[in-house]
Amino acid sequence: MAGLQSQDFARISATTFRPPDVRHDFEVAKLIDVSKCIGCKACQAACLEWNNLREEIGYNRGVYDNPHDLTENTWTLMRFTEWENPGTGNLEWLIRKDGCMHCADPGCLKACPAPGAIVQYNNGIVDFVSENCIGCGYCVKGCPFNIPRISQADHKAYKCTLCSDRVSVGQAPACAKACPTGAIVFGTKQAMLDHAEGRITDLKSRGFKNAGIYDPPGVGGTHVMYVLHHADQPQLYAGLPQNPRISQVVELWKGLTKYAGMAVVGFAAAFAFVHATVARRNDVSRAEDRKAEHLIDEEAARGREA
Amino acid sequence: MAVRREEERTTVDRYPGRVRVNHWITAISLILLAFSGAALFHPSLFFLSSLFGGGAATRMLHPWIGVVLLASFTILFIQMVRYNFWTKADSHWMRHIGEVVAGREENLPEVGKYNGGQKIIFWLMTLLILVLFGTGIMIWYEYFGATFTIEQQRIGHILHALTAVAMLLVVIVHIYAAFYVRGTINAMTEGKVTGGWAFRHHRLWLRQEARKGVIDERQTPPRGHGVGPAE
Amino acid sequence: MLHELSRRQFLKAAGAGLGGSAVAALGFGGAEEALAQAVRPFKLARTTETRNTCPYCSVACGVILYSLGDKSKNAHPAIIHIEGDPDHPTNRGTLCPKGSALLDFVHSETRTKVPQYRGPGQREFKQISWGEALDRIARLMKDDRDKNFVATNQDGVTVNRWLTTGFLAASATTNETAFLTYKVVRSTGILAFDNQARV
Amino acid sequence: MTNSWTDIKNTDLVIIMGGNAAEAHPCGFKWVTEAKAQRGAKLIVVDPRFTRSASVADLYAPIRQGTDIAFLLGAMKYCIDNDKIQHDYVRAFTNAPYIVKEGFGYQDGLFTGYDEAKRDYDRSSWEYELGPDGYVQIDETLQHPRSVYQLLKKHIAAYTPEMVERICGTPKDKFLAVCKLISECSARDKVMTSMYALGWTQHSKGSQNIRSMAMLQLLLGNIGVRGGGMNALRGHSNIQGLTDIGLMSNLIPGYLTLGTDKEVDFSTYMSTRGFKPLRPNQMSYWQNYRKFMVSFLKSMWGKAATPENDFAYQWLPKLDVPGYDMLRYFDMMHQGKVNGYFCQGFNPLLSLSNRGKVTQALSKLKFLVSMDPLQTETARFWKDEGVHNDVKPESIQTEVFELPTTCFAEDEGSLVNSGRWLQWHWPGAEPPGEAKTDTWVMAQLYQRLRALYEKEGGAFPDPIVNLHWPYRLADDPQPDEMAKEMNGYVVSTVTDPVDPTKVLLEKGKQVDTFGQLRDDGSTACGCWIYSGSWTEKGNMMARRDTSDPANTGAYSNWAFSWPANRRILYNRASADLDGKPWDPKRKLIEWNGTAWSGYDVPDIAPAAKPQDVGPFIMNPEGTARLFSRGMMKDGPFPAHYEPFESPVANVMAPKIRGNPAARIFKDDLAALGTSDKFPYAATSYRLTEHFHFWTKHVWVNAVLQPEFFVEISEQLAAEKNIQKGGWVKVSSARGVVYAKAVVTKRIKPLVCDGKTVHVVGIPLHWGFTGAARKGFGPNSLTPFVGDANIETPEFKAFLVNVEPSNGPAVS
Repeated sequence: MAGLQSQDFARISATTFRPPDVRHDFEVAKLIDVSKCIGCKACQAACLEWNNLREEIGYNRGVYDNPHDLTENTWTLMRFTEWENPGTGNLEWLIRKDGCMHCADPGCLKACPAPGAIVQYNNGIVDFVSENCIGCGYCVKGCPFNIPRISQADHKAYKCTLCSDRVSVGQAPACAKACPTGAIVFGTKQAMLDHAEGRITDLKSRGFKNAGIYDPPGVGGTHVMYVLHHADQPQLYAGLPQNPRISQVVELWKGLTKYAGMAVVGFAAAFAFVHATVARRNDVSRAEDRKAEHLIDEEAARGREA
Repeated sequence: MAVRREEERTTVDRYPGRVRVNHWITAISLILLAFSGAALFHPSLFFLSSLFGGGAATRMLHPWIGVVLLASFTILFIQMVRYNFWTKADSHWMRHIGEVVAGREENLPEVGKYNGGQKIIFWLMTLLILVLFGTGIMIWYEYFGATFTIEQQRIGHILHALTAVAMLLVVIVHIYAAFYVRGTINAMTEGKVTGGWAFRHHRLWLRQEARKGVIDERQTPPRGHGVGPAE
Repeated sequence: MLHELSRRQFLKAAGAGLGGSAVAALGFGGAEEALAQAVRPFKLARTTETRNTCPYCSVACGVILYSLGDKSKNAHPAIIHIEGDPDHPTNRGTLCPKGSALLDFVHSETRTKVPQYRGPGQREFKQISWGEALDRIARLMKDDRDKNFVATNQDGVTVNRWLTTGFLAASATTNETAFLTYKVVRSTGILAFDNQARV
Repeated sequence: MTNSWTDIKNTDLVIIMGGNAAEAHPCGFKWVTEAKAQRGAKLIVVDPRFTRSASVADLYAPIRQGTDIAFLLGAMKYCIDNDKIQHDYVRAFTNAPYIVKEGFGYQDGLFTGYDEAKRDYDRSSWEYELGPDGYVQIDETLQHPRSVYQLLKKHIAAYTPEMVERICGTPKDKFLAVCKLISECSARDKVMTSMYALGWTQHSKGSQNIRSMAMLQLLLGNIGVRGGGMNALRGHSNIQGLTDIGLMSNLIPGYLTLGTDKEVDFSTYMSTRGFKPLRPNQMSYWQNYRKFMVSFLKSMWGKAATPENDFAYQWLPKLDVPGYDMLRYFDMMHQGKVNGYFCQGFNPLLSLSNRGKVTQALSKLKFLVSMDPLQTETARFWKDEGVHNDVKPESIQTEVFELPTTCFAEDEGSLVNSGRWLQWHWPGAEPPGEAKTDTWVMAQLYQRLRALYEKEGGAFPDPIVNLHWPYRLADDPQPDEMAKEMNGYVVSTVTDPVDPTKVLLEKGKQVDTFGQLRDDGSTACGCWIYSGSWTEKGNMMARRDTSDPANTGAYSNWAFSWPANRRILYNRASADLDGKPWDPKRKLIEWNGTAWSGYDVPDIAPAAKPQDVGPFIMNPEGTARLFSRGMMKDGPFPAHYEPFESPVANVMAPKIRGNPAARIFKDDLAALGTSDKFPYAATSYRLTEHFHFWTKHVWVNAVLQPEFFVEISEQLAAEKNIQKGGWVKVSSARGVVYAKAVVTKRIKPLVCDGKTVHVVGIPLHWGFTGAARKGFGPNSLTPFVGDANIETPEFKAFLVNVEPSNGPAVS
């Protein structure tokens, strides 16, 4: 059982090379079947307990969502939406477990300026390495799902690790293990896709014509996927993006700008240096010194007359 | 401000101490910003963060240095702005910039304290520093992470990066000029330039200074006109 | 199947790994240790496991208590984690939000830890010893029983009941506790005996 | 539960009514999602609120709280009218063919024999017609006008879909959709399971709510089969066990009952209990009553229980009233008739109705003892907590003891789950501080009491000083000792009467089953239904074999299930009169011509012929009762009665308020509110994030649901100008609470009898101790009314008013 080597990474933030994609691991994934979810928040509790995190005790704001948003301690959160289906006239209580999607093409990792602060293992898990994190918050801007949070305590970024510590010893993530109704399942990405197929067939048989899987191609697919009864309208589920992708601005900033900027500045500096050395020196001649003397005398004299 | 006759040479005061100190604070801040910024800008330059005590420290210091820069530059601005208003002569000078670079300034009209190029640098720096500071605030996550939307911050980031590149170019031109035009550095080190330098590059300014009078700092009284002993 | 990434292995591999070569080549040191911590060490590696049952609802999910130490003489056990028992037919390792947070129940700040007594008209509890408490309670019980015990009703029928003291039994104690409680309470003739089945 | 959690995966239709399994029992609810995912089962939820269960249901029907009986009688009518009942099952396994005596009747909401002054019935007319042979008369054709079947049809005739809509506020189309799905389960190969809990029990007619569904299930032939049954989800982890062991006013372990003043001696006591069969060849299990009773008395008083003293029958207290349940006792306490009270892991201040009355009652005690692992409000009822507990400590003379006890993680023993599984658990740590196990506390108290009586004498010391106390450590008995006691053991060797050399039972050995218990004092058994849980083979409750042949979900070798490790009660009913399974795919047990065999322990003798012995052996009829004779205090058939506090009058019998036979005390009757002052129909319930008043002490759960709130519809919020997340003041005739408002689409106004009814949902869980924000509970508002049969308070249906507010004026 080899230790962790460059070959065990699919991506490493802020490095000038891409790890050799030679060692093939099983891609893992978590599948969240929204149609089975009862919003019990066991996943939230299990997450806090497993990761030894505690959240501050908040207030009721007229909704079931507690806490009210993800925080550096709350890595996963149930978001509740009451939706009256115009098609059937039925009320539907859409409950989505929010958290890191572990994108195949992670925007956080792309945006991160700190080498090795964000890594993606070959099994697909996108992990934050606090040791290397510098707390700049670039990952927040890189993420298409608004997931990472920066702790005010240690100024480091935090989010769901997909329980990389559990997965690394062959265990399922804490939330997936806890889920009472089996709405959260965990396994190889292929197994999860197959499982989703079965669920979608069942949902269609119960009248959800647009049931489907949420594995957005815009970010190269994710390692946390949803089964939705209304896959055609993901935004119904507390604003799950229709077609998430890394922001164009971020792409431009971390792409062209980065390289062009380097090139331009580098070239300019080089040119200036070379020119300054090889070009004829722009120096003051003895003649000019003398002319200066005369000019000074004249002007000084004028000055005195005035 | 004065023209001084010294033993071996004649000099003209260009910058008093307070301006020089201020200039160098600004200059150093700029360089530190360039280095710390570069560390976060491109992975292959991340090693520069070790100069600041690691990545986290770099992230923490960079904006504060920016604040220092803004402060010192603001003073610099107040000290220099009055010499930097644009004139016809500057436009003419700019049109013949090629000859300047070629080192043939003789054929150009006499230049005052600053030539067009210097003025442009001055105004460019003013503008860029303002933009850098503004966008810098937008992306200063520790204090303003909640003030701006994520989309605004994204824009802030790219603007900051582009402006920084522009700023670096300006700085390079500035430094290049300072080195290329021999005798210029003294202005910011000793605070004075040689008469010849003034005659060659800022003749008009030299006239103005000379008219104010000449201070003779030589021990031995002069034998008639002329420079030093005849050979 | 899935790669096992443990801290020790990171450190072993650090030299050969990305940390060692590539990163160092780029001129920033220290990253290899960092990568060694990329994955948090699995915290249950050598804890002691105890089978238990969730005390909340009557689904009675199986839970596993993970406690410090290996039961050696000097290792004082303390529960550091609680998780579902995957073998249990009913919950198969799953737990609800209460079960998942059982650890905080065990370590709740508002658990009772010492006997306390509040005298008539007093505003606060004060701590007392078990001995004092039990002696006092036994005395109060006996005095009340002796005073109010009904041996026979007005028709002279033996009824042997004690109505002036009542006992409300728990809802989560074990059957064994319940039976002992039953024996003690009934032997005194208490009829006001109830449990939480109704409420 | 007649079945078990894991059995639910075998069902075709789940109906959740009078409960909210997803919310209150998420891990058990898993087997519903399994049934849905694996076999395409459907889920129906009928509830006043669109609950978490409803969020994954195929069909949700709203209903006004407290009208379930009308709904269910309506469903029965639908099934009978549309010939959707399982005839063979009904004829063979229920008392449908039985003839009822002349003189039984029902009119204007009352059955024959009502005495308004006593609020009680003379139930003598609610009886079968017995033949000269002492057996009940029957009519296999079900046509006899006084047959139970015909009486039932007559009784439910009024519950048309229109009437159901009028009473329950359930739209007719929704009601019919529910009925259609239900009625399909009358087919032999389709089964429905009923999951219910306190949503049915906590009404003034709770028992009848449950009976109604049981009757419907019998008509469909769904009792005793895999995936069917009546499944009470139950509340606390061992509430089943504490009830089994009889920790109730009138009970003796194993559902035996205490004697009453009328039962002057053991023989009179026995005469009313050993029911003789009402049908030829039928076995009536209670004929073994005496064996269980004598064995129990032996376990109580050992050597002191002798044939001469009727095994100390007289040492047990006798009841002069049906029972001293909580409501009655707190009423007595309120009248100053009580001096001492013990709360062992119980928090009545928050969990009993009408908190104001409870506070006054506790204040009249001389002493209160609380044994609890957590700091309860009850132990602090005297503490001035401002608006959250507004009392004057100076004026409260009660002495209060708070004794720290262990929690699950620190003690050992068995708990009984809703599926009747006795599961053993082990401690994982030592108790915090000076906390002790409850057993230690009880033993210590007993030792002191006994010493006092031995020293000083006093009122009738015999039962105390003679209590059988065979424990290794007299002041710290260990779980295994009590477990063995409950299982039962042989006191003196029993030999075969025919051949005395043949030893049947050897002295000191554990019995294998209650079948071995004797009524001559040669066996002792603490709780006969637990026999077999700790035999000579060891601790059966600690078994952890996960094998499950044929995937029935029985897990027969996991732990121990009472009685006799039977996993599905009445499993005989899973097979037809010839002993063949109604549905071969659902085989549970089968008659092979000479004996019963299969996946479960048959509930009748292995060799009992299928045609002879009925499945319901705890009834002397051997059949299940659609007509309950005199067993229910409020009627042999369920009938619709409004809650005592209802926004509308009883449309069936306008003169009747509440359940005419329900238990209510005079001043509590006076404290009832009316819909003019309190217009909204409130109901109380629990949330999935919390467990009663325990998890408010748990940090993580306090995070997940931090603050007390009430739920109201958008319509009511608009009407009263209440903001989402704003403060509201909720008041009833008994009290006032302040809460945050959760304004939701999940509660909709209902139209009942032409009147708009707004439902107000009030969760419990908050108090003034623990980690969560201080709050109130519904019980400052709930009425002090008890169910007619088991005195469960009416927590689920009462009247309140709701107004916007600035929140509690916290000083």
